[in-house]
Amino acid sequence: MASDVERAIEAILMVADEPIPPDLLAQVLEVSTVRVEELCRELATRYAVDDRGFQLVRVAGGYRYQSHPDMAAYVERFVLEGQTARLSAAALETLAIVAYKQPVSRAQVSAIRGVNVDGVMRTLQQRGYVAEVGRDPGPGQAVLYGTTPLFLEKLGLDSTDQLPPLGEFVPGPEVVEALEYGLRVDADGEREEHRDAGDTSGEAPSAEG
Amino acid sequence: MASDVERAIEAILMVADEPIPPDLLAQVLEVSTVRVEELCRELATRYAVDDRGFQLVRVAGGYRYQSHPDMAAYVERFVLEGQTARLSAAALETLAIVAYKQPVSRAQVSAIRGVNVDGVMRTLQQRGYVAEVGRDPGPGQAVLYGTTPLFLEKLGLDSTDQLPPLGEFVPGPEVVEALEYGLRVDADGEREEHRDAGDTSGEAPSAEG
Amino acid sequence: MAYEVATPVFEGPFDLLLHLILREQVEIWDITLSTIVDAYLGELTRMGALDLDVATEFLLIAATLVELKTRRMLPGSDDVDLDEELALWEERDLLLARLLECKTFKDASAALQRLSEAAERSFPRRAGLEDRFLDLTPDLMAGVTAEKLRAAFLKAVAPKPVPRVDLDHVAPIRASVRDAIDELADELPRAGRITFRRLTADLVERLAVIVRFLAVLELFKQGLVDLDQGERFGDIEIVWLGGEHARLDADLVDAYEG
Repeated sequence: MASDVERAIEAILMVADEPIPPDLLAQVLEVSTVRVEELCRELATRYAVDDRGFQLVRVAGGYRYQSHPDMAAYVERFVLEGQTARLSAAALETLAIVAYKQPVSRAQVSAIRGVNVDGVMRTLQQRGYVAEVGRDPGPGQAVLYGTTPLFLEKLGLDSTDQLPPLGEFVPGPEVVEALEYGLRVDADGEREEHRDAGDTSGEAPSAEG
Repeated sequence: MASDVERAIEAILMVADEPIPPDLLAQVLEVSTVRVEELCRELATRYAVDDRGFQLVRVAGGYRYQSHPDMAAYVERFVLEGQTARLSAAALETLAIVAYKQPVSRAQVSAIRGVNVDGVMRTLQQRGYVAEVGRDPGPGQAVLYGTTPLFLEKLGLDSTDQLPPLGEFVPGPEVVEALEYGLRVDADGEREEHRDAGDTSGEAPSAEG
Repeated sequence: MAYEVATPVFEGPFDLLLHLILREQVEIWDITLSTIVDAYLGELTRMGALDLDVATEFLLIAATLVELKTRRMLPGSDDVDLDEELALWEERDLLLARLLECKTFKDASAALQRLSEAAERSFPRRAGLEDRFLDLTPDLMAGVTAEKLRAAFLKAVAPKPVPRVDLDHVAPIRASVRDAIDELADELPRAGRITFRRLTADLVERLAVIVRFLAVLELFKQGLVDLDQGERFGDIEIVWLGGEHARLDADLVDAYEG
């Protein structure tokens, strides 16, 4: 019978998308770091004994699940055959915002899309289409992102100046202002949704981009 | 002893970032879809029997790993980002109409709710629960909407077939009766209405008048 | 932005009507016309920033209700137009059907909410590919053109909520049948006999006229006024029957709370 702490470790590591340091686990689970490490070792052994297709490993100062190296051939085939998917609509929109608004912070992109974009931004960074290009000089010192030479290469462009002009479809500053006003005073549900975008000051995108 | 196919399924699902359809797994692993489904069920049972802190579930037409619901309290602290805001009652009702009536036009949804739903529909689209799925072939060529795989994921359903049948929610006879009574036009009510005015009967014209 | 604040404010006219008929522990046959109309007016007033579409819907439903209600309150007459009568029944059936449909989806949405709450207790694994496999992934930007990128951007920045129309300069409607009755009870004993047209001559808002009409009907029901209409659509003469000092507040309050 698995203990609750053990099960909690499994649950947390299953949804984490980066290695979780044992002391963080210890803090959340209110047990000692030593105990966490002990339990993680036990779990890793258990998965090995049970001959699972995944492993619990310690990397980069933390624990994470990963596919078993024995299964690499299948995973590779899955990646090659399966992921025929192009950029998702969400990823494309996010990429477009970074392209037209760069340099831009993650919070600003979130504010425009109205949803959290952390996962998508990470993917775009991983693919090398987007990279950190600096920091906001303002108080928050937010990381600013821009597109990469690889991105331009994929589009067959020499520079971002060659991106197609946006024309008159971009809402003017008054619309953006009204929009932000709307976000601020809207009904409960809406406010919730945009709350995490609200803490970034100066998120009003300038009309000229 | 776990079979290679079983282990490969575990490995692949561990690196996936969305539910993976069984036929894709079947294609990559060169076994039948039926076999994949069988193995996935077995794995899910195994994790449950072993009392793991995670689950293998079928949702939105595919398989995925997720944390065990029992562990929600621990996991929540690790997934601050990406957590979806609650939907307002208005949004939920609109979503329910789209889910059961799809494909459905915005005007049809409005007609049912008795209020303009443009704003709510936009919110639902932005959050990815609802998408355009076609156009009405009729004269107006109205855009038709339906629910998305993300909607199914949000509800933990495999497909819209799993929605509880709408018939379950049709108001019972007592509600119909109450409504009918509340909206009655006939003379029955008149008698009731005028009863308390009886002390001034001299002046009040009689109901038959 | 559509008017969509959740409870205790109502989300739409159907919502409110369902509430009035089903949820209030009020014997429905005792709901007075003024209760219903006041509830609708109250909602309209509460919609601080008035959404015209919603307000219109509220008024439409309120109008249908008023029609049903007045039909019930006024003495039946022999020369009732059969077509009109049928039309009214049709309207009622339509309203009933819409209410039932609305209620069905309301309950369905509650079921979806429960499903979603259960599902929310589990969090999906979204870790994605390990670094060692990243190089394998095919070119995700294949097929993405500059034009598509532009289209995606425009879609992303398209105004989401509709900019709010500033209606602060529009005076909120502050009419309630109850207030109108109080006014009339003050005014009518002095006038004794007056036509409806004269009684409402100084009212600019159509809604205020309607409210006053409803108040007159309510007084008629109470037996405090007599009504006389020479011809269809002709002016209505109102005769005060309540005596000079008929302070009817108590009676009326009772009627409202009924």
